[in-house]
Amino acid sequence: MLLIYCPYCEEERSELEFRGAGDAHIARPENIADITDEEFEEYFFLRQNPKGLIFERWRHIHGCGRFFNAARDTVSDRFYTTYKAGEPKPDISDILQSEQNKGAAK
Amino acid sequence: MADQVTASRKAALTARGGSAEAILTPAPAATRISLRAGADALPALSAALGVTLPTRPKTSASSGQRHALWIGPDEWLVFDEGEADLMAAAASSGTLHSAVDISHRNVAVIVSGPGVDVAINSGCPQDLSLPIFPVGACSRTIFGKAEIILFRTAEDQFRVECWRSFSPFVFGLLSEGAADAGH
Amino acid sequence: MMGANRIPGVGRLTPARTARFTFDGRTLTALEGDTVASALLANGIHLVGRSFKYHRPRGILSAGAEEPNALIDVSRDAARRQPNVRATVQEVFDGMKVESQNRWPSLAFDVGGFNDLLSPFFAAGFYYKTFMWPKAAWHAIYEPFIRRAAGLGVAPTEADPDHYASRYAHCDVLVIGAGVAGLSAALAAAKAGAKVIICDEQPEVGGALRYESGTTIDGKDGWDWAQDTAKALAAMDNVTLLTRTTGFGYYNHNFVGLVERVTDHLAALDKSLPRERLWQVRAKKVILANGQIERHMVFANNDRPGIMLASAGRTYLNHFGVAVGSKVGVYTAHDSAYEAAFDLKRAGVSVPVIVDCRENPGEAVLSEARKLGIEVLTGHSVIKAGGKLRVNSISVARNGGGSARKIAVDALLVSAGWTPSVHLFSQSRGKVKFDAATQRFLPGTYLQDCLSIGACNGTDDLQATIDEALAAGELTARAAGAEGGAQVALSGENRFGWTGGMIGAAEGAGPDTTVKAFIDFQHDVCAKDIRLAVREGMHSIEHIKRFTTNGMASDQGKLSNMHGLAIAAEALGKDIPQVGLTTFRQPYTPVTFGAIVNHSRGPLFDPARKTPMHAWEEAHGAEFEDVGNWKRAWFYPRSGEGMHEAVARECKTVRDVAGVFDASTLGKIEVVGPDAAQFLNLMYTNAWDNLKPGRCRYGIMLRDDGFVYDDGVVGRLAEDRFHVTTTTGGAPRVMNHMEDYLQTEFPHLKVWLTSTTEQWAVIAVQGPKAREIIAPLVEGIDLSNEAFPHMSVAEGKICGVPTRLFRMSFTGELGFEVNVPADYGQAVWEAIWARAESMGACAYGTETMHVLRAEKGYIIVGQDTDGTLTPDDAGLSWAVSKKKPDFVGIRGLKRPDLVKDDRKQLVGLLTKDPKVVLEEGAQIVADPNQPKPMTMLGHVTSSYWSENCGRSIALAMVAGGRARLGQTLYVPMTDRTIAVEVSDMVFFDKEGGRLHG
Amino acid sequence: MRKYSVFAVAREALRGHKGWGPHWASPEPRKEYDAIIIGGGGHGLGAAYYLAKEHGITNVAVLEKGWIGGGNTGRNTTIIRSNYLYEESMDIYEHSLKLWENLSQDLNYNVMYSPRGVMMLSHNIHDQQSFKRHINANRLYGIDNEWLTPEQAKAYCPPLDIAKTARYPINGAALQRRGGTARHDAVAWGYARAASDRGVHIIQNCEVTGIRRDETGRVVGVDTNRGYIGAKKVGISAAGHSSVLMQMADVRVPLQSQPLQALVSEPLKPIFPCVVMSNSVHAYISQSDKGEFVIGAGTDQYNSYSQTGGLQIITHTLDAICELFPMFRRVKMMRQWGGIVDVTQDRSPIQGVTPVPGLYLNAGWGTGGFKATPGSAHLFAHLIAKGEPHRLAAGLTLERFRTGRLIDEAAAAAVAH
Ligand SMILES: Cc1cc2nc3c(=O)[nH]c(=O)nc-3n(C[C@H](O)[C@H](O)[C@H](O)COP(=O)(O)OP(=O)(O)OC[C@H]3O[C@@H](n4cnc5c(N)ncnc54)[C@H](O)[C@@H]3O)c2cc1C
Ligand SMILES: NC(=O)c1ccc[n+]([C@@H]2O[C@H](COP(=O)([O-])OP(=O)(O)OC[C@H]3O[C@@H](n4cnc5c(N)ncnc54)[C@H](O)[C@@H]3O)[C@@H](O)[C@H]2O)c1
Ligand SMILES: Cc1cc2nc3c(=O)[nH]c(=O)nc-3n(C[C@H](O)[C@H](O)[C@H](O)COP(=O)(O)O)c2cc1C
Ligand SMILES: [Zn+2]
Repeated sequence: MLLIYCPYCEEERSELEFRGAGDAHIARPENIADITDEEFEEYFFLRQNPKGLIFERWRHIHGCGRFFNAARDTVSDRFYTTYKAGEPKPDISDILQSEQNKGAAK
Repeated sequence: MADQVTASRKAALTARGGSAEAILTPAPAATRISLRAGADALPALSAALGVTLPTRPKTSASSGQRHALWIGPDEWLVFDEGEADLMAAAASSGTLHSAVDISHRNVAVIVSGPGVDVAINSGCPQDLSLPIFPVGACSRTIFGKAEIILFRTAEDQFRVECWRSFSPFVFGLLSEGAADAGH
Repeated sequence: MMGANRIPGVGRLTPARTARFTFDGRTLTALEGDTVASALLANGIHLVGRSFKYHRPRGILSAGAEEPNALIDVSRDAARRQPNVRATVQEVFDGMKVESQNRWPSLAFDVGGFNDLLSPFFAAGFYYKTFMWPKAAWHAIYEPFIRRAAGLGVAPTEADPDHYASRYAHCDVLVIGAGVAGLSAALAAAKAGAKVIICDEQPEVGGALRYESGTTIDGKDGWDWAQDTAKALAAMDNVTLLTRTTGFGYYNHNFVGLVERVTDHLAALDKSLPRERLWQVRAKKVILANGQIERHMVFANNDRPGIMLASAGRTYLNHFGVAVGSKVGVYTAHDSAYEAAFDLKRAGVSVPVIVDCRENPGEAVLSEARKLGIEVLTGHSVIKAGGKLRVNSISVARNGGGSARKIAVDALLVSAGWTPSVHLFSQSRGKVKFDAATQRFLPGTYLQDCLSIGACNGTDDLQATIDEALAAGELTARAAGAEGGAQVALSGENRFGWTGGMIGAAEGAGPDTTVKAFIDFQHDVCAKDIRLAVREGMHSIEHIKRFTTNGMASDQGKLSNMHGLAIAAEALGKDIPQVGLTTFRQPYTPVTFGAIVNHSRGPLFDPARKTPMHAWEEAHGAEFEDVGNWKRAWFYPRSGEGMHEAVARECKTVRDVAGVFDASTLGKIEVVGPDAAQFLNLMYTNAWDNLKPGRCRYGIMLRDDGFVYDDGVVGRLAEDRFHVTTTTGGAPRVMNHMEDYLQTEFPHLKVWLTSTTEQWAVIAVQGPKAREIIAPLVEGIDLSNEAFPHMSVAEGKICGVPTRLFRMSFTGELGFEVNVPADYGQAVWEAIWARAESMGACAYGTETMHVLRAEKGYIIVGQDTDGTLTPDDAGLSWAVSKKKPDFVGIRGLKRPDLVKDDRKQLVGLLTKDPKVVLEEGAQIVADPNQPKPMTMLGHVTSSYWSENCGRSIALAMVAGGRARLGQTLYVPMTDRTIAVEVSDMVFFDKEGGRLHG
Repeated sequence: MRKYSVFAVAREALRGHKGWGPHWASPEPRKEYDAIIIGGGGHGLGAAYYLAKEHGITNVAVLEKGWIGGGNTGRNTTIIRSNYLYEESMDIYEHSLKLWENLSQDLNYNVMYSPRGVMMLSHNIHDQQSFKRHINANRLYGIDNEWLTPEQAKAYCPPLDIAKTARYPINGAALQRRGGTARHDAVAWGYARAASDRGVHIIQNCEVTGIRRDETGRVVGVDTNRGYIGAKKVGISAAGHSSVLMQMADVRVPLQSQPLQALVSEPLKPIFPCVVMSNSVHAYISQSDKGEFVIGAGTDQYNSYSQTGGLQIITHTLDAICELFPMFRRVKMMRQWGGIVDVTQDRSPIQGVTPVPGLYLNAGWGTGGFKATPGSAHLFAHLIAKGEPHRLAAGLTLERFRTGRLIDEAAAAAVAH
């Protein structure tokens, strides 16, 4: 069971309070009514499904109720960071670096 | 208009329960609103409601019978243990907000005794130790298969709010937790 | 009395405290604190079970959780029966009933033992190669035969009367295992001020100290130090010490499952206690101190009862005061077994020989053996054990050949060395690395925030263990934020430092032999089976495991994995690390389902949601149906009525007079804010800006792919306030769907959503007399057609309490939906009911509601649609705005396949024979005489007897349905084919005049 | 290939089983193959077998990054049935079921297909409507599936609790008698043996790390941890890793990879005769020929390639098992594990050509593709051999996500396995 840091509650909480909500940073096209079938397929169906770093959405549904984003490794299930909805994709290389330093210190 | 009697309330929970370690008492009826607003509306709303809306996660503010619980960054549970009209109070603030009456949606159980945390931890994954969940702290969370709001009113007392139809479940699970808290 | 093999003055149990139990019907006496195993051994019983496949007689192999053999059936009473209990961990209680397993008619004479003779045929994987002819015989004969032979214990057949408890817990440091290492670490962490949980699966702390004689810690006897330390820890506020508690599963992010056995050792069952308690611990740091497990020697007939691990023999002696035999031989590859011989000898038991396959054991143990006068045969091996139901001799030969010497023994203690318990470390997804020098896998790379210490980390020296443990306790406590004072220092000393060990088959069980040298006792896997697997092309250790089932029994290979691996490596000509281990999985030892699910049962399995009027409905004889979590009144049979009659009456009454219906379960969402209408414009296909306050509208919600997701009536209470309703089952997901779009796609909109499903009790009053029924109760709302036409909403009072009153209808009749705050629901219902009843109206349930709405062609999302229908398919294109630039689903709707005209569309169906009611789910074809597979046009989604129409009616999804109006189609059933005519969807009051009555 | 039979076993028994050879050969990879199949699960191995057997294409390699059958083939709850709703599904699953019925004989390897019946419990009217829709559709399509009353269900599966007082009482069940289970590992081994016998190369510990194309965009081979291997055609059949491989050819596919968990109890004497599934309470269970209960749990809610999952998923399933079978509360869980399933949005598989010439995809079998193994493999072989889909798999193309012609079994019934 994951332990997830909610950027709004500013605390780590059990996965039981959260609901996963799929990939992050997939904006609904502004002109959605006018896009092509291919663009619609791209928006609605096609995903990266990465093995490794994923940017994904969570909702703290049984907590503050907010949707937020997370950067997580899909192999180790480790969270690198979580951040509020609407904030830009963080640069994970920094975090990776400091994670590594932490690991070394242990 | 025919003459008629006024309909009376029937509470979802009536019986007390629990154990010596964790006594369960259905809380008396209260008025409640789910309050939503942006930061700029807070001073006026606080003034109108007579209680300062907290802005830090997991905190609450109380003034007499009135309590405001931080639920989310723009969400509060405000309740009054009396019969005050919170909707009217919020409306009088004149600010942009959403207040929705949920007095009957929620039911509360008061859990008190030395084993409160153990009883609640029978189904709630949060850390309820005092440093992490001090008196006055509050949080929406999960309890078994029901969502609840926890509000610590004393070292050995919590108010547990849940939706009406979940209250028998919440009370039932709390009862088992309370029974186990004695051991 | 307390067992002939109990040695007075030895062991830690109190002779006066006895307990009686039965074993296969025979009454035996034990001492309090005995395990079933120690009690049986005290009574001279070694034979306790039969093996899985060959039904070989089996005894007690270990004194702990790793036991593969001694599995028994334990009961208190008929319902409290537990199969497959390890006799080595189950404590005896007075009155307990123990039965051996997997034997018939008796343990000593077991017909299944015949299998042992046939064993050459039952080689690993043999069943893949046979039982295929004749084909039908597999299912008819062979498989039932195989199945009957399967399994060990007998499953319980009565519902479990016990209950189980659960606790979530948090701590700074969780210590698993309370041997020297765990206790020391816990002490250091606790003294540093950390919040500590420490658990051990044994009833008492101490770990190896249970058998280790001659160990001193802090100047005390090791065992005494452990007990004192436990007392000290238990007395500290910041420590939770749990015995009889197994750390069974290490999950993501330092989430660890522990299971505490609370009552299974108690003679008097305290019903207020849970049988077991699940602890779900989230620890900042985890310290793994779960020790190591001794391995057996792999040689011919090494499974004979009386052959056991040396540490087990030592435990039975030093802790339980039981000699496992009177002539006890020792066969070892490791120094530790010598200590067993020494302890036995000192206790007066004859130890005829120590056979050591090594040429050069540790000098210290050799000289002690000499001192004690025990014969030691180094460079020798036991090539075979004699005896059947109990070992009676061993054949010993010099390594590399030579004649065998037969030595009489009645027990044999074996040790091939020790395997560090890396189970939990591996569960945490840490990677082990192989230490070639000591031939063992040790924790290598950590993935989670934990540390291994002591024996499970390969630390052998006692002082080193203590130092490592104290440092780990201190370090983790500090890292978790503890700021307390006292540092701890301890000293400890063992009598002997151990060396040695071997993995794989011993002399006489090598590749050229066909002897039965067992590695996995429970699954009857021998050394030769591993080699056969390799010969058959199973080159991966995972294949070998699955082909031979090595390590797949209830002990999960705690003894066998390393041996299997070494034998495989040899056969493959590879190094051990190249071959690798199989995956360690949760749980460490089997965990009762009851403990995992704990409180979940009956009403606590899943919340049964009931409306405020439920009690009234129950009292008035309603039958209920499950809709999601809700219990909804289904119909109200009167005496003598079945469902059909009740529904027919209710349907008729509603249309003739009126009916009262509990609609409280409908989802409700209050949408508030200046941009509320704009938000609804995006969420629903219809337009909302032009809806006036006080008016309502039916809305359809799509997903972005264009399929119908939900529907409901939305009322505008004020410019900036809407009351949205959803389907009963859809309420939570609709709320989530709306929040999702609001928070992440349209965050600029000033609008908020609040679920009010449970704020309001909803009483629908429908029928020609609806107005008359409620009017006298209502205050402040003019109910006339002019002031309050169909699809209106107003706030006022009813029975003196606030109401949101809707004029709307899901029946096609004049109708109202009275919303009152939930606690008033029953009283208002009763007031309405009093009037309704006096006027001849009825209460009706969901079934009647379904029929009435079907008569009007109103759809139910989820019944008439299934997530593959567009609004147009459902005949609802009128509700899709053509003008709005955007709404969720606008683009999905236009995809090529969603605009084809042969799509399935909702239509009405009328059976040619009006008396015939179609089956919901029945399939529709154009040509009933076509061969199978038939081309199906669609299916019946709703079908009822309509008392009001005097005939059956149905709704159906039919390909190109609307173009088929008037066509005859067919519904082929098993017993007949039903002809139907495609019709429109409205069967009653086609003009809709009644709505406005 | 040495033929397996009771006589062969008897002969070997007398000489210590020294005469058995390997199930399959372990050759070094060739420089180039006519076809490479990536993924040594049942689907990939089976496709290779049928390529050789039915299409005469034997210069074929199956590349497996670990050990064959070590993916979902080796970790599933082995439920086999064909009573799906839509024609596209019925076509392929029934095709598969027919192959299961003769698979042991065809492969000369006992895969222990056991048609003990798959029973799906109905708990409410919605379930009933949905099951009857399936039953009727199946019947008209020539597939067995029948409705049982609660009493009939109890007679078929005696441990079932049909008390009306249960939280979710049982109001009936759908039974497919030809449904059942098979021995999962044997399926991989049996196909591997039969394919190897026909000349197919089975190459384990060979991870594909890249897919190479020529300037026209056509596939020419794959990079692996054992070097480059040329191929005229490449078929991807890598379950949870299919999208990772497709990415190597720069194609994004509508797949999500999630851990799906299962568990077994300790072994018990036979008590549970059939397979029982309950969608409303989320549980499915059968008892293996070895005696352990095999219990399927759910997927975690996030993407992961870790083959592990949360305890709460297991708990949720055992909740339901104990509610349906209160007598099993004292039974113990012996082992739990997870597999990575590749899930499409409509819960139906993808089998078809890809935008890359010469590259074929068989994926998206998600939580329910074991039962499809022979059928899917058979049709995938056809696709690779002919370059176009077989009639029975024609609806499973990637294209449907663009056009909207989804095969939404989940929406129709929400039964996943
Ligand atoms: C817990 C669980 C329960 C299930 N229960 C059922 C059930 O009851 N009934 C049912 O019908 N289905 C069930 N399924 C689904 C079923 O297991 C799968 O759909 C099916 O086994 C898929 O087979 P496959 O051959 O396509 O994939 P797999 O057996 O997964 O084979 C794919 C192979 O590809 C290999 N691979 C991946 N990447 C590479 C690479 N880069 N290079 C080389 N090789 C690679 C993998 O190692 C793997 O061996 C279940 C699945 C799980 C996880
Ligand atoms: N004489 C020597 O040369 C020598 C060499 C090596 C070890 N030893 C002895 O071995 C001991 C090592 O100490 P240690 O503390 O590392 O190991 P230990 O074996 O003494 O303790 C491990 C404890 O963990 C418990 N345990 C195991 N798995 C568990 C689980 N999943 N859940 C809960 N509890 C679990 C066991 O019941 C046991 O009490 C010392 O007593 C040491 O003297 C001696
Ligand atoms: C149908 C089935 C039955 C199984 N039975 C057992 C069993 O009896 N004993 C066991 O230890 N594991 C059993 N397993 C689980 C495997 O040991 C293993 O966990 C699974 O194949 C996943 O592999 P992994 O754990 O090595 O990752 C079974 C698996 C399946 C699919
Ligand atoms: Zn939060």
